[in-house]
Parts: sequence; C-alpha cells; structure tokens
Amino acid sequence: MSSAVLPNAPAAREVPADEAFADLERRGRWLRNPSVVIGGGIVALVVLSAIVSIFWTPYDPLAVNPAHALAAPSWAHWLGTDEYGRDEFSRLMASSQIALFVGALSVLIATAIGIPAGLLAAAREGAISQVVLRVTDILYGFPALLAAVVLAAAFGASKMTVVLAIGIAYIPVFIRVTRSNALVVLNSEYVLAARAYGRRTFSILRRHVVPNIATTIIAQMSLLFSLAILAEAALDFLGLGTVAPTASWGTMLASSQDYLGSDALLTLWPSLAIVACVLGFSLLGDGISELREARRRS
Amino acid sequence: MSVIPTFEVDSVTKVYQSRGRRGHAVDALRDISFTVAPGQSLGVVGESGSGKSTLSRLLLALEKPTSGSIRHRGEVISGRRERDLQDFRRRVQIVFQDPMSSLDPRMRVYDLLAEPLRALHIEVDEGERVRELLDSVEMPAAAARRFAYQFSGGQRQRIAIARALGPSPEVLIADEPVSALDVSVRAQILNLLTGLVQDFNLTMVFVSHDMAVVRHLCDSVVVLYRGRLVEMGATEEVFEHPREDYTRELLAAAPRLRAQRGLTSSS
Amino acid sequence: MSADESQPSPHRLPPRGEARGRLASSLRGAVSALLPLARRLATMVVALFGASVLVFVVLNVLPGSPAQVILGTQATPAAVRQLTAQLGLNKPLVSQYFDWMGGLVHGNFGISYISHQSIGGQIGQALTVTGPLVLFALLIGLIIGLPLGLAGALRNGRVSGSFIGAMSQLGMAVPSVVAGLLLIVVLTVKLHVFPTSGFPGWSDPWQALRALVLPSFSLGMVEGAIMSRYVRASILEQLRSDYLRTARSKGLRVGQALRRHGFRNAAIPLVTVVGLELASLVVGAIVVENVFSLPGLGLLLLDSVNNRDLITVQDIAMLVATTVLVLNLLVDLSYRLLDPRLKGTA
Amino acid sequence: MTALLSVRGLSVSSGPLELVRDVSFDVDAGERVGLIGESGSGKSLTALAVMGLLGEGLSASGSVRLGDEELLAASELRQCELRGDAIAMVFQEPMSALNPTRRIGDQVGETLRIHRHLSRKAAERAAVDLLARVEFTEPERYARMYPHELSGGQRQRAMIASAIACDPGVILADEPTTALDVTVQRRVLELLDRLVDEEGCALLLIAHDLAVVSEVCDRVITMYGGRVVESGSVSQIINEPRHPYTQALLATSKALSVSESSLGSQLPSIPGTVPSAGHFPHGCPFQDRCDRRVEACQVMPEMVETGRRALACWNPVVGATPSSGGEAA
Repeated sequence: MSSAVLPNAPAAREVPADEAFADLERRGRWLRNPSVVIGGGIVALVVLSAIVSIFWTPYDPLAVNPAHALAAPSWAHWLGTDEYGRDEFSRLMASSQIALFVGALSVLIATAIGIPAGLLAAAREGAISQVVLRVTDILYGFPALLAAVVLAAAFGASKMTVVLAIGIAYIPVFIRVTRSNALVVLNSEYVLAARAYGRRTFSILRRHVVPNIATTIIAQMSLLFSLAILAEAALDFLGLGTVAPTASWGTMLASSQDYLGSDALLTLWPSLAIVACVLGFSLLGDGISELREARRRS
Repeated sequence: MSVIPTFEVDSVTKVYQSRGRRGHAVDALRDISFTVAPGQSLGVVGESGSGKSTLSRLLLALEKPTSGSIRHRGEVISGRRERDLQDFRRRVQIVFQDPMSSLDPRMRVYDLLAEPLRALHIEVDEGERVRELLDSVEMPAAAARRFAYQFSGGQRQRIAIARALGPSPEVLIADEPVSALDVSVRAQILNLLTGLVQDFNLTMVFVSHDMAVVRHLCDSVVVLYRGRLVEMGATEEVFEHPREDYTRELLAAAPRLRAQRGLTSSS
Repeated sequence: MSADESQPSPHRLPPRGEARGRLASSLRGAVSALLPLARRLATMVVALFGASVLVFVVLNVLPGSPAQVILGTQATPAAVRQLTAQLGLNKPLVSQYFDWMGGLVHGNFGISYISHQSIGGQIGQALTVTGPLVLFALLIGLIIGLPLGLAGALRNGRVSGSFIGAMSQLGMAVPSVVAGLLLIVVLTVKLHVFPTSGFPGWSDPWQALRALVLPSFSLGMVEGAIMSRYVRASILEQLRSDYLRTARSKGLRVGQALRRHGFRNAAIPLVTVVGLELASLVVGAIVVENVFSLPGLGLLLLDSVNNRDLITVQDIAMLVATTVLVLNLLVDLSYRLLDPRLKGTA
Repeated sequence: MTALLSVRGLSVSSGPLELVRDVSFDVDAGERVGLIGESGSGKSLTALAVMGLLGEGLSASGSVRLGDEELLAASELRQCELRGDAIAMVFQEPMSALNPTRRIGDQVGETLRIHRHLSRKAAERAAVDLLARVEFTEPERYARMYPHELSGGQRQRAMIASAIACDPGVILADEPTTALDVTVQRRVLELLDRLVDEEGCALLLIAHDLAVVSEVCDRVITMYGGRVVESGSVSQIINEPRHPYTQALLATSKALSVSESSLGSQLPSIPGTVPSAGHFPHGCPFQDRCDRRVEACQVMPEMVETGRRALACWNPVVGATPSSGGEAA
C-alpha cells in the first residue's frame, strides 16, 4: 500500500495524550462524581448487610422475647426491640434481603420483557411496533400499586405478587426508554454505515444499539430499583406483600403504627432504612446519567 | 469491447410516505436516469431538499426506489435481498459527511476498521489489514487502540475513509465528506481522496453542495434540484457552459475571493 | 425533507398550479389536524378495552367461586349454586364481562356481594374524600416544586443550588407512608396540632379540611420534590437555549427573557410531569388513606380486597386505570395546544 | 477618527482554560469588518463577549468600548439598554435562535417594544414593515407564522429584520449563512449588504470562509488559536497576506475555485490538526503546522501595527504575491 499520497500532511500521524493515562482518567471520573460515590456506597452497604444477614444477625429476627418488649436502644439491643421483644437491628438487616430480592427480581422481570420488546419495536416498524406500543398503552394504566392490589385480590398477598406487580408495571417504562434510545442509534449514520457493509438488523442491535444504550438502561434500572423499594415498602405496609412475622421494612412500619405515641423510634428505624436505600439507588442512577451526559458533551 | 457501467440508474423515482406535519407524500427523487462508467468520478450536486442524500442511499441499495431500477455491473441491485448483495457490498463503500456521527462512539478504531471485514467475511489477517488501512490514510498504527472521539475532525474522516477501503471496494460513494471539516483540513482530505482514487483506480460518486470541490474532484457532474435531474455532463462543459438556469444560479452563488468588496447581483 | 422555499426566483422550475395547490393543502390541513386527534382517541379506547379485559380476567380466573367465599365454607352446595345463579356467575365469562362493562358504560357499577350496597354510591362517597385529597396534594406539590425548581435552576452551580438539589433528592426518597407517619409523630402526637386520623365528614368543612392537611402534605411533599427536579431541568434547558440568548441580545434581562420566552416553553414538558404526577397521586392516595384511615377510594379498595369483594375491586381498579389513561391522553393533547410545532402531528 | 467599537486586550476563559487571548481590534462607524477563523479559534466567543452574552462558566476580561462607553464594566442594566438598540446580533442557527412557540412578527417587533416602548399593536405593525424590508413578499402572512413554518433563509431574514429594528450602530453577524444553502446564502448576504448600506451601520461579520468575507467586508481580521494573528484591508490580505496561516488558507481557497479547473491536482494544504479550544501550544498557536517556523515561535509574537495593518508573526511572508499552490505537487 503506497503512502506517497500526502506529502504535505505528516502531522496527521500525531495522536493525542497517552493510552493508559486516558483509561485511568475515565475511571477517575467515576470516582470523582459525588452521586456515584455516595449512591454506590449506600448500595454497597445495603447489599453487604443483606448478604451478612443470611448467615448472621445479632439476634434471630423472628425470636420473640416478651420480657424485653419495647426496650430502648442499649448495648444489648443497639436499636431497641419491638412489641414482641424482637431485636430491631436484626430485623432491619433481615429486611434488606427482602427489599433487594423484590427490587432485583422485579427489575429483572421488567428488563427481561421490556428491553427485547423495546428493541423489537424500534427495529421493526409497522405492525409489530404497533402491537408493542398498544400493549404499552394498556400497561401504563396499571401503576405498580394498582397492579399489586389487583393481583393480591386475585391470588392473595405474598412477596411474589409484589414482585410480579412491580415488574409488570415497569415493563412499559423499559419499552419506551429502550425504544426511544434505540431509535436514535438506529437512525445514526454509523448504523447506516454498518448496513452499507452488510450488517443485518440483528447484528446491528447486538453490536451497535445495545452497547450504545447500555449506560442509559443501567441508569434507568438503578432508578427503577429505588422506586421498586418504595413500592415494596408501601405494599408491605398495606398488607399486600410480605406477611408477618417475616421482617420487612414495610411490615415493620405497619406494626409500629400502634406505638406512634409511646415508641416513635420503632417508626424511625425502618423509615431511615427505606430512605437511605432508595436514596442510594436513585443517586447511583442519577450519577450514571450525569456521567453519560458529560461524556456525550465532551 | 463494450464497458459494463458501474451504475445504471434508470428512471428512478423515490417517494416517501411522510408521516410528517403535512402528512402527504414527499417526492425525494423524480424520474432520474444516468450512468456511471468504471473509473469515472461523478459529482452529484444539489442543495438541501434536492434528493442527493436519497440518491446515495439508493445507490447503496439501502433503500428501494418507488419505481425505476438501479443496476450495478448489469445486475439489478434495487430490492434485492441482503444475502444476495454480499458481493455488491464488498465492491461499493461509503464515506459520510460527519465523521463523528458515522463512527460508533463505543468502538475502538481497531473494531471500526475490522467490522466491515468481519461482516463481509473477508479472509485476511485482521490486525495486519487494520495497520495497512491506517497507513493508507496516513494514520499511525497506535490509533487502532483509541476511540474515534479522541481524534480531531480531519483524523476521524481519515478513519472513516480507511473503513471504507477495508473491503478493497471498486466504488466509493462520498456523501459530503469534507463539508463538516475545518477549512484548513479540508484540503488534506481532498488530497487524500484524490490520491486514493488514483492509486486504487476507484470509481467515485461524490455527493456535494459545494461546486468548487466538485470541480476539483469530478470529471462529470449531475445537478439535482428538488428531486429532479436538471443538468448533467462533463464537469468542464457544465461549469464553463451551463445550459440550465439553475446551474448558472448555483455557479453564480458560490462565494468568490475578491480583492475589493462587492457582490455580483445574480441577475 | 423541507425544501428551502425562500421565494423561488422566476426562472426556477415550473410552478405547480398555485391556487389549486393552496386549496388542496388547506383542506389537507383541516383533515390532518383532526385525524391524529381521532387516532389518539381511538388508541385510548383500545387501551381502555385492553385494561378492562386484563382486570376482568385476572380477577375471574382464580379457582373457587365468589359465592363460596361469601357464604363461607360451611354453606351447602345447593345454597352456593343458588347464590351463584343469583349473582349471574353461572353465565359464561364472556357474557359476564359484557354485563359488567355494559353496566360501567352506563354508569352502573353493580351491587357489592358483601355489603349489598350500590358500589356506585360507595365510590361516589369515597371520592368526596379522595378527590380533595389528591387536589390538595397536587397544589402542595406545585407550591413546593415550582419555586424550588426555579430557584435551583437560577442558582445552578452555586452552593445554594446544590443544597436545593440535595434536598429534592432526599425528598424523593421519602415514601408517603414514612412522611405520613413522621408527620403524625411530630405534629399530632408531640404537638397536638392536628387530629390523628379518620375523617369527620364534610358537614363540618373546617374539621374536614383539618383532617386532610397532614394526608395532603405527606402525599404532596414527595411529589413536590419530584416536581422541583423537573422544573429545574426544564428551566435550565431554557436558560441554555439559543433563543433565550437571542432574547437577551435584544436587550432583555435574564429574568425578563425567561418570563417572556422561557416559561411557556418550559411549561410544555412540565405539563407531562403534572399529568403523570396527578396519576401517581391518585395511586398514592391508596397508601396515604390507609395511613390516616381516611374513608376514600383507597380504603374502600383495600377493604374490598380483604373482604374478597371482587366486583368492587374490579370497579375501582378500572376507575383508577381509566383515570390514569385519560390523564395520559390529556397530557398528549395539551402538548399539542402548547407547542405550535406539533399541530396536526400524529 | 475614533472607533465606534473598540476591543482591547479581550480574553475569555473557562476556568483555567483561555479560549480567547488578548484580542484587540476596532470597528469604525459604517465600516464592515470580517472576522475569520476555524472552529475553536475564538471568533464566536469574541462576538458573544462584546455582546456580554457569554454562557455560564465563561468570563471575559479586557476592554470593550462602544462609542465612549466601556461595556465590560457597565452594569447589566446599562448593557441591556444598549443590546438590541445600539448593538445587535444575528446568530448562526436561525432555527434554534428563534423561539419555536412565538410568532415571527412578535419576535421581530420585540426589540421595538423593549427599546421604543411600542404597544403590542404598534410593534406588530412595525414588524410587518421590517419583514417587508427584508424582502418578504407577504409580510402580514409571515408575521403570523411560527418559525418552523419558514424556510432556513426566511428565518435568517427574520432574524436580520429584528436586528435592524432599532437602527443599531453595529451589527454582529455570527456565521449568518453557514447553515444555509449556497443560493440562499447569496441572497442573505446581498440583503445584509444592502441593509448595512442603507442603515449606514457598522458590520462585524464572523465567518470561516474568506471568500464570503471578501465579498461583503472592507477589512479582515484573522483569528487562530484564540488570538488575532493578522488584520488588514481585504485587498491587503488577499494580495499580500503576511501571516503564514492566512497565506496558506488563501492558497487553498484560490486553488479550490468554481471558476478554475484543478481536476486531479494536489491542493496546497496545511498539515496537522486545528488545536481544540483552550489547548493551544505555548507561543505562536500556529507553530506546529507552520512551514516558516523559527526558534522564536516558542514565544508569542507581539502584535505589530503598521497603519491599519497588524500582524503577529516572527517570520512573516514577505513581498511578492502568494504562490497559488506552488509548494504542492
């Protein structure tokens, strides 16, 4: 191959900055974003506490001990005990399992259906896209709470109805987000270029669309995770989800209602746990979006 | 010996059923016919709304004409199934206007250049070929490890050109390849294209709104206006003796360097 | 494809039949303005139909007959059969569905199996609580969200701006249950400012309003936090827009330019947010009513679930779903009113 | 004669990055000055700094005088009184620069409502007259339209109408025709040319195309890497450019012409890449791409003014007419 083409443009060979340094800087940007750091920190803490609680909690979260009912915080019971003498701290820890389980599984359901459907609706104009969009319209009529009430009425309250309800309610959100972002990529010139060298729709989705919308989807997942935890707490509170005596933040809130006058701390602990956990996931999602925006602008 | 034309465009019309605000059909192209001979450099000139970008998509068989046909080496390419177009895709490649949006931001340059080779099942030593391609557009081999956004506009367009050269095409379709570039790098890229066309004996379809650039690069020219072909011919002929008013207007409108201020009022 | 039609010079390509073209295009204009509207309405009807089928199927596929549930496990099979027939439950599901839908369309919500009362009447009664609750909450949300968002946008990049951002982020993470319970602890239990729970009825409007204050706040504060973030983003976008810069280049100060050019455009995305917020308030009311024992739609719904009063559940679920879908429609339509670019688009 | 608009030592920076550095130039009353440069050269920022409309995070220092008023130090209130009245601006993208939700007439007449305190009705009528002046054939009809209903050229003409509304002393036009088609560009340039003549106002035309500037302006200022590198009358710059950058640009421009065939030849080109905004080399910003580079170029050359001509170069091109692409081939 001759390179005698351009005698007067040697400086085009110059490449900016150093490789390893650029990679480092990319990683550094993640660690400098306060939303990602704080959000990620809280999420890590919640996940850690959920994992630890599988093997160990200070007390059995279900062990009733009437002698120590409604005890104030002490060295023995860091956050006190509830009306049955169960250790609040242990119950909070055990509850994080449920929160993460419901959050993860419902987001998984929503993404497992919503993302492929969104990609399909973006890639195939016409009938298929119309069907997907009409189904989306219908599902938009059922926010998580309403869906949960209907499912609980039909099948009885359980952790799984909550998971199913939240999962279904978020399907249309993922369909819309996936579809609109995928359409942007599909209409880009680099996809046109790929089609010009013979890439078919499926390869284009895999090689171009998915990598380019991944960050947006992950940010959305984190955001919806936080909303799932909110919904789960509300549903458990209403008695439509996890059933007593299993510990969950929502059921803890529900039972604390009778002691608002005497033991407000029983309300405070699960409240703080919910707020922190929701904040963690939504901050993380926000941070990821911010970084994506920043990269797009640069 | 009779030469089989690279492209025969035969009364091609393209109508878009627009879902846009007026909701009626938009004529992108109306009854266009011309041929491109092997080794020719054809300039397609027009302003926005002339249908020139539609034409480049039709030539790439990315879209189907509403009526009429396009042949490549005597074979109809319009409306063919993708799997029957493999050979065609190897032979015809494209360079777009904006090198930022035509290069996937999530891919490293290596993958950007290797993708066409993989997609078209071209049996080569991938790494070797990528180095070769980078060299042919005057880029260092180290560029392969980076992302497109880490380069300047001119360098990105070099990468896009290298990608188009990957399958060793016979035809290069260039859709406004220099209009997004800074004035001082435009000449570099034009020189690069000129050299490549000569070195690889490429047939080129050069789509542009810039008459000066077309005059520099193309031996023949087609003028489009609102989806219609208003004039075609050898570049010298069209530029020196334009027959159509619209062509004259286009030529007169191009800004010219003057030592003293003064706009010619286009009569 | 917008051809640049800046008054073609005379020698350009042959003009089309001008007058004919203009008449045709104005006709087309009228049709194309109404067509999308009709299409949008049709899609909503389809969505409503789909939603009703979904609700009906989910609530009617479960094993066990409602009659059995109503009469208890001790009931004789004959009694169960008789009640089943009486309730029309021995008919095929499809005709049961149409009976139900037919009733709803005519405003007949049916009779509860459990309370033997008109469901329509119960819902109407409940709406006198839920309606005001949702509206107050929306009002509170707007009162908190609009100024906070505006301040956040104008103070962007300063410490006060970041503080506002952090507060709304925190506010969004507080579920209305938590907000409600904490408000009760502080304002009712400790300070005795408001009644704990329950609803005295509208016969004494002052007491009724007092009973709605805390529920409205616990519902509205969260929405206010969410709203403030959208307001902030929307105003920031306006502040960075080219046409706001143009407005300033004409001699308007930032505030004036924002008022004259920014607010209307900022309102366009905010209408969506308000619509969606309203929908989420309707749903959120279910929770808050249960925290404060307000006899609204939410409490009725939950009681019906617990009593397995499925017709009532079915009716209320449909009502809420319809409200949400209608709100979505209104958002869409208002978009078109506010944005001249969207006139007559699909 | 004192200059109408006088810019001295203007710098614009974004945090530690200097995007415009020590820019000085004058525009006399009624004079037309072209400001050319590539992306990142700082030409648009210079205009925005003059208008006092720099975006968030950007700050200007130095001096911008309009008549005998210092603009950079003036209060926001005073600046607002001058903007649109004494000094007006036309932007590059007429689509995004016009408010999509307000009618054209409304936006064109707005300047008069602000500065002449016209009533809504009166401003509406004035807007129709202004639209007629920028060659709208049915000004009443167009005044009632929204920006998206107009073509690109029409939008830009409406922008110009709004700029001339209050008879400003200076109009800054930031690449007003870059987004337009060639034939439309011609029309808009002619319009601008005629109006500036009629109004007798001064024009600062920002462009990347030397040819455009040479057709409309009396004088040219060349910017590169955030600095002014050369300025002079159009004929001086076209006939004897002294800065190697101007010279190279001109050589390319001459070789690439609609009126001359250069088929298949190599164009004279400038090697290397345009430095991105704020990341300029120490010393002369053009040194990396310059074929006349000397040791001294590592220090920023001073701007030397001789008469109305200014140059910042250690090793300028001397004498003779520039070769039209001699060093290529």
